[in-house]
Amino acid sequence: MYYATLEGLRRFDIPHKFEFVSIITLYAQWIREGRLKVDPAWNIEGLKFTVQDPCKLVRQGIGDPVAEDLRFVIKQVVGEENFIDVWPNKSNNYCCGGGGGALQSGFVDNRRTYGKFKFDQLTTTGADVVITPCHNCHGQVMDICDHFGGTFKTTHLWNWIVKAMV
Amino acid sequence: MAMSMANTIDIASLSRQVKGEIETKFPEAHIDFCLTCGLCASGCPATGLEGLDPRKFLRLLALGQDEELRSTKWIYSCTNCMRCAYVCPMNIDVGRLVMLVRGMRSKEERPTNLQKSCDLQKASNSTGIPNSDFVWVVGDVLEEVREEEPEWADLQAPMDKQGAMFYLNQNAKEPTVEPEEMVPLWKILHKVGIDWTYSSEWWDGANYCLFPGDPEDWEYTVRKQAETVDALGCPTYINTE
Amino acid sequence: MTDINTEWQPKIITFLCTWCSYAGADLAGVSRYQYPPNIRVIKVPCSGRMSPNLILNALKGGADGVLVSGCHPGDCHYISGNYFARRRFGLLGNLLEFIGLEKDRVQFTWVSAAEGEQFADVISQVTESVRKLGPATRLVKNIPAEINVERACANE
Amino acid sequence: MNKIGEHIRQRAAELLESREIDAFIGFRQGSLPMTTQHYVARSAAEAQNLVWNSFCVLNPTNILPSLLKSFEPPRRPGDPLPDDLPKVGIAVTGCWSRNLAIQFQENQASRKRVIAIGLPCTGMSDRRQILAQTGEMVTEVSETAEDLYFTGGTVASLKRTEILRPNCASCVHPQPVARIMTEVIEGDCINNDAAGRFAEVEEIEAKDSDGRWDWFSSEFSACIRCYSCRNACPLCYCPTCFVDDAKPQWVGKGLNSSDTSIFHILRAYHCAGRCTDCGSCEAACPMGLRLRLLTKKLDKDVVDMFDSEAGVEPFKPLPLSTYSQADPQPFIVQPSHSKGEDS
Amino acid sequence: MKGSVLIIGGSIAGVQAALDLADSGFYVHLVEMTSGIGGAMSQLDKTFPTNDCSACILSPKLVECGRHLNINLLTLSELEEINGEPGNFKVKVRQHPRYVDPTKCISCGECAAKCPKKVDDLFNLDMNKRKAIYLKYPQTVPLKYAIDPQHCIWLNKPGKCGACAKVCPADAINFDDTESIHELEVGAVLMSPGFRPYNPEKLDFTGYGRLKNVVTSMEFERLLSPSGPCTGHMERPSDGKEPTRVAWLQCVGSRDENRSCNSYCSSVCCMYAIKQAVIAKEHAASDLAASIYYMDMRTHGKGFEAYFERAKDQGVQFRRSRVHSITPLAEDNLQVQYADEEGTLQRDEVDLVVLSVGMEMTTKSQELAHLLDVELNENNFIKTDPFNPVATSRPGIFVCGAVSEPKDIPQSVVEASAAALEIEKMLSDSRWQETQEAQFPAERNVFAEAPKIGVFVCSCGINIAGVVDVKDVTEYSAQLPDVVFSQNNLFSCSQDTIDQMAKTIQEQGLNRVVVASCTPRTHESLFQETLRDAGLNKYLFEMANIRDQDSWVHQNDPEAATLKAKDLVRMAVARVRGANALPYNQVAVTKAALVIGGGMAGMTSALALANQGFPVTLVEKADKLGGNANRLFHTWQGIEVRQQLEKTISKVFYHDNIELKLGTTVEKATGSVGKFTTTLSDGAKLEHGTTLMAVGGKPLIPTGDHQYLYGSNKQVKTLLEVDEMLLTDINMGSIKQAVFIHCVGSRIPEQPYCSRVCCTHAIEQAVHLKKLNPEMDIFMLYRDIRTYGQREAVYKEARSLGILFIRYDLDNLPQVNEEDGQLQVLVQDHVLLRQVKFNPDLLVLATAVVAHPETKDLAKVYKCPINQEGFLLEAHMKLRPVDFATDGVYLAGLCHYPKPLEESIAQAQAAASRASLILARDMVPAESITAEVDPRKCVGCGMCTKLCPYNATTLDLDTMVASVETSLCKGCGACVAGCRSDAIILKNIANEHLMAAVDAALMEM
Repeated sequence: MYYATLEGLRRFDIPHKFEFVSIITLYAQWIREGRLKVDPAWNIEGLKFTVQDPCKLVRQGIGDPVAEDLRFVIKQVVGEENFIDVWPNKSNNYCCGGGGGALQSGFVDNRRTYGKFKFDQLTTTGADVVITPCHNCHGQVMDICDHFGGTFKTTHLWNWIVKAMV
Repeated sequence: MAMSMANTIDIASLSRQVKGEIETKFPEAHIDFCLTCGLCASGCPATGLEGLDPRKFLRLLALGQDEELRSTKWIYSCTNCMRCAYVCPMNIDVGRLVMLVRGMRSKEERPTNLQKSCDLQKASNSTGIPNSDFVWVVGDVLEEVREEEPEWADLQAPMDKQGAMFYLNQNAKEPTVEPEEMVPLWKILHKVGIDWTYSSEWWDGANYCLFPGDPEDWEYTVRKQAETVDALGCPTYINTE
Repeated sequence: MTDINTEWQPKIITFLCTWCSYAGADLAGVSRYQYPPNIRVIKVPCSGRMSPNLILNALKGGADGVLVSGCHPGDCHYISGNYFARRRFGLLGNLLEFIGLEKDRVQFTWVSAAEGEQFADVISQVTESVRKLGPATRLVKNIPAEINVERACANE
Repeated sequence: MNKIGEHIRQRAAELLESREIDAFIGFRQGSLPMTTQHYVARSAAEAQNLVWNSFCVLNPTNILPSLLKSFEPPRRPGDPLPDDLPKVGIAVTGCWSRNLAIQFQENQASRKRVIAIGLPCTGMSDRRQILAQTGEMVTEVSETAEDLYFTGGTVASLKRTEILRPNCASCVHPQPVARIMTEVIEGDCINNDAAGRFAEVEEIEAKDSDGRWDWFSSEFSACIRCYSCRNACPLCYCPTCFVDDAKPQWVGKGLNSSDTSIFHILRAYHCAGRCTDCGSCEAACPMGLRLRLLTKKLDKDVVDMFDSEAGVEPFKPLPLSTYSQADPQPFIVQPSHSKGEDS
Repeated sequence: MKGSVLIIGGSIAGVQAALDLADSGFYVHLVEMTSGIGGAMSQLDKTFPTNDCSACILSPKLVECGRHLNINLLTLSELEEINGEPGNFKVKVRQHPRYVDPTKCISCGECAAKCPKKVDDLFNLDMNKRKAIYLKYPQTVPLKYAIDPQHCIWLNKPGKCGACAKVCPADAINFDDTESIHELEVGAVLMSPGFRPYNPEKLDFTGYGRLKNVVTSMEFERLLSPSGPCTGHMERPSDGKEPTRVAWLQCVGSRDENRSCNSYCSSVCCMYAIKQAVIAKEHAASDLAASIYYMDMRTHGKGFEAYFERAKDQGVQFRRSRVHSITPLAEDNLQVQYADEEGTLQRDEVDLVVLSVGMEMTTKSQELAHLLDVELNENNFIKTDPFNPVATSRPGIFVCGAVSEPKDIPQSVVEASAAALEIEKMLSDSRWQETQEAQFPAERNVFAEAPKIGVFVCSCGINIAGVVDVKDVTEYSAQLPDVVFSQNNLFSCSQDTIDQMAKTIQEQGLNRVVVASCTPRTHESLFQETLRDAGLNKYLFEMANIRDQDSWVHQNDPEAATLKAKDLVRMAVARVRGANALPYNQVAVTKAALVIGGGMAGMTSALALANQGFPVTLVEKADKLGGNANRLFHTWQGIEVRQQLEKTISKVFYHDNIELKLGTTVEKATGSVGKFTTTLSDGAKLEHGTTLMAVGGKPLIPTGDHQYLYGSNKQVKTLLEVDEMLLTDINMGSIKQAVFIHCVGSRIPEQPYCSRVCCTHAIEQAVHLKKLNPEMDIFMLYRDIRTYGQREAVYKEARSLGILFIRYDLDNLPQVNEEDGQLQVLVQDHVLLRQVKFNPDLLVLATAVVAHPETKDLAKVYKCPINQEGFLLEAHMKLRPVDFATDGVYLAGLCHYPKPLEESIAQAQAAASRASLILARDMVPAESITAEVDPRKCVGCGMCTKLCPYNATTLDLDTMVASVETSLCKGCGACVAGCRSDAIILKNIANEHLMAAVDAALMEM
């Protein structure tokens, strides 16, 4: 989890030599640099995608720049016209409802009530696929989709990159 | 808003111990700065869950409602998403206050699985599979891909490769329950052609110890990760999706 | 394009206060808002200056319409002039209606210095409503002969 | 009625006798039956000439300002008035007392110099209406609280309520304004239904524009410009009336209908918020014009728009000398876009 | 020492200061960055709390400023360099090229009509387009076009375009215009550059910049404004639909240390939001749902609380809650989500969201401060001193308006006059040294002459001639009775035509003049000066407006326009025929002032005038000076009051020009501006030219529901009583628990206004107590915290020290009881909705400030109005905050409205400045067009005295004749219209003049 490491290193002043980055930043960088070539041509059916901004990565982590990177990558991979953004979004996006240990804590009803915000927000976009570049979000979004009878598919980003790689 | 006589707060008999403890641990808590404007509550999806909202949580602290704070379920309704702090005009870090209050409970009083995830991670990783299993699963999956997909015959999933340019952590969920989900990222990394490695120790990037409320546990796991990456000599640590 | 030789054109005596309405009329000009050419503006310091006699005098003289415009209530350059004016106008207007003067012969409005378009709009409205009434006869002292004829025709 | 007359004579005599006042304004019997005249009693003896009956229709306050002035000594400009000028007594009913209030407010009479005796009023009788029923030959009239009895007419008696003057029939303030009365004679007053007070006006209002114009132009076409209405009005005290003004000349002097109309409009307008509907103008009009309808219309609007009635609250500012930020303004032309979709 | 002043910034404050200074003997260089003056006020639609049209009240001031002989307006200019010292600064001002010659431009707009380059209109906040050649806004001063060099095609590619130059009828376009450097010597510098509205683009959660129907309050002003991008039709940006549900979000960019980093309160947003809500409701065709989302409603100014209450009655919804995010819904609508006071999430759907953005210092102003070497405070505003609120850290450099702290228009205007005063004080030796006065020849007496009227018909290039047949009009006018001369001019206002006109008047022996051209509002004074140059009285003049009100509005109907022009000329001729020469009225000034009230305000005024050499009598009813300040401990900044007070008292005491009369009151007064005679209680009769009222106010004694055991329990004190304890060093440190109750006697039906000072005072006091003893528990029971402006810092400090704030409302007042001598206070906590119980050993009541009952009597003496609450009522709440409608009488301090010390001081300085305008002259000009009573026609009814807002009409009850005090009359004519006897005429606007115009209009040709 991006924030936990980032903030942990900072808060506890843990000595380290490495640079800590998110894979999302790298995806975007590699695509921009031409090192990772992707083509949305595979999406002939025009599958619609939307996205979840993980709190720990975006709001608490890198902020809007990584959210922009995330969207950049998705648009490159699925086709610009096939991306529908949520609102609120990026740094101001809703939490999926599974964060902060909620997915582990066991208060399922509360977690799902909370998750209804996310579910409604995602459903409003009408997207077929929700990209959740975070395991926690992934788990929660799948659960609320299932619980509230959603029809969208919840996936990581990498699957679609691989699909689009040329 | 009728005045309820039932639970009168008698200022004379307040200890405000919880608040004091928090302020000692977190001098920039600034609980008193709260304008009670409710901006936090307006943006918090947990508002209303168990009848509470961030503003009320702060008020419990300010008005020394320690007993209630020690027992409230609300600290587990908060997902620490920080939409409150994102806009709080007084920069109050409500999420961190929640974590500190979580930490005031004994481990037994905490949600079992939450504490367990951390305990496991402190031992190695959050699902508790042995490190050797992880190494084996990676190798096994890699081999399978190489065999079944000829175009990926030279796919790599390096382990403990000293001096690799990039270190990649791995969420414990995949090697435990859906190992094939590791493959896409390997393929991407391969395609880009970077020099990367996993570690066979402290490889789990989940960091569940942030949540039960014991900062020392969180510190321990992050420190272990940092030591591992530095030991491998990787200049860049990639946090996975 | 109006043909002034054939079509009857109402003449509307328009009293504007200096500070708001006259400025609003100027702004209509600056902004090139077009309106009918039937008003004849007389600048007065304040709508509070408007004696009812002056309105009656204009009617007697044959004005087809009279319009008085001042600052919006509260905006008076002289603090309270338009408030007094409003009381006078309310009573006079009703009285004139009571004695059978056509309702739209005498009209009142407020136009601020910032309301150029509104001025043009009000003038268009007032002109149209007066035009509908036809030439003034009631209270007019010397009704031109051709208007008497017109009136007679209109009554047939 | 007789009791009140007796009371007036007695009080006037006492006041004159004691030199508290130098004159008392009231009525004496007119030369014709069912008429009275203004009368100024200057001694206790003269006070015995005062009468009080249902035909005291000319507002006595009309002569008050000039009478008060007549006691002022000639002065050079700038000299102050003496403090101890003679006082004048006057007996007033409801409407007259309200005129008095206006005169006080407009400085036409000094409160210090007026001893006002408030009278109860059961309404004055309309001589024209009576004659229409009795014929012209009546030689004598007597009255009780309910009825009038005639000698020489074709009808022997009439109910008071059936022959009230229209202003009295619609009067809702017959009581004198207590706050400005020196003393009040108690007694029964006419009790009209307030709901119908503006019925005469409403009847005209109900007509369309052409109908109203037909009414107005025919009613006032009979005017002979004698100015009796103006002269009878206790509120007309301008040194130069606008009709006599030459620079500027507001209205022509001749019998032009436009000039006549404007005279009547302006005369009525000058009474706006001041007229107490005493009916003197109509009583004085030789042509029997229903002059009151114009002033009554203004009364109605003043009540509706400014919640004000002439003289009822004697110290409240006159409606045209004050304003409220919330005064109604439905007559204001609005630019079309701000009036909503349907206009 | 120089007698001139540099003012930087043409905001309303800058304009007011320029007028004050120029009118009191100093030459002013007014430097404005843009192409026209007027500042932010010119962008406003209406102003609170009077709902005055902003343009209507601002324009006359701007025109006056633009035409003032002693104001040098430097537009498109910036300060470049400053050297020297107070009294003798040398400054360089860089003036950028306008590319339009202002002496030639007739602002006809032909250029802009033809200019092909469309540019975002900054004046309308880019919500519509203007052209590269533009007029800043229709009422701007100077009313001259300018070319935007960034966008002009020619300037960027010389040789291309040039359309404006081709069509300009006045040959005013000058592409070769260059910048110029003005090297000026000035005695003082005044900064008045105004503020910038906070830009909420960074606040992603508002959606501003991404959601079209989220606008800032300034944008909404323009949407409401009849001269704005949708000509006042109130259309929302996305689809032009008229919104029926509008939400206002308060504190955007204010009171926020997180995202905007503006920790201060912007002071004006609560009021302007209410105003916008009210105006929007008025604008709307159907019922408009207006909701305001706020945390504390800050309606702390005069008339504000009543405005707030009225808005509630009119259906404006006030939701005490803050909206976290705005999200889009279908059809461009928006959803605002908020937690209500109970903590339940609510969602409202609206059509438009207005962000009530705060005020900020501009980067330019920061650079300016740097250049001038004046210090900024922690909020980046110009740092000032509470005891001299218009002085900067650098001597000789002064400041006024929102650049030193967010503030509303009246406060900015007060400061403008206050700053003018400080400069007048400093430069008083150089008064009238650098100013000019217009010189005219002696006037010809035309009284006995038969009218000889000259008519000048202007073509205005093609502006008039393009539509109206000016030749025909000129020929026609020659035939009008008494017209002896008529002429057509290309540009009547060009210098050569003006010169020639003066010559013609003399050669032809004209004694009346009509100019048929544009509007008298901009050109009358120019032509009137021409008459004076030709030896004619300027009132023998009329204009026929055949451009703005004819050719420009009947462009497609030349025949009708020509006919109308003839009518207008005929009307003007008829009107001028009866015009009389009028005296240029002046009033002789007794150069002495009376200041009533010896509190801080009165003393400040007295000293300010005395220091300029004017003799002052200071009358104080008590037997010592200082008033309420004697009881004050600290200013809100924590500065001790006593020291400063004693300094001021001793200055007053020993000042040669101040005669001090303690234990004295005013009995009666006669006279008017320039010469008052006042009788004092000691029998003395004073002659003075001006009167300043600064009689103060007093704290309310708590009673009834709001008594809270005051008077019966010794532990219950008022704020001032605690201040007094602190002043006398009574040990307060041993107090264990203190509770403060706010709004005691304020904002209640019986006393509906907010006392403005008590929140800040109470909190500052609590902070002091807390610092005395950090163990002390302090609780503030409040209704809305109103620490406006930078006072918000005190509120923050109090919270940071652990002082806890609990809100109550009128339905749930705190309950104060006594049990065995122990105080008990019960109140409901507004967040947890639980009852909280205190046992304080100190209960402090923040009581209202009320007017002295005697204020009413004093007001009667000088015929000044008071409001319902007994405070003196100024001439205009917005732009004349220290004047009365009656000239020569001014007010300052608490008798005007409750206010803190620094505002009292600023107001006192301002009142002194306004008084200086009179006292600096031997004669003051007065209106010429005045009312006059014909004593033969007057019946003495007194109607005129009730109608006159200036108390210019009086009735002599002995002669029963009214009269008009010419020096007070402003010529409005209210008395004329109200007089049934036609006994009052307005000179040159008498009934006969207006009737002549009416008759001429109706005359058949």
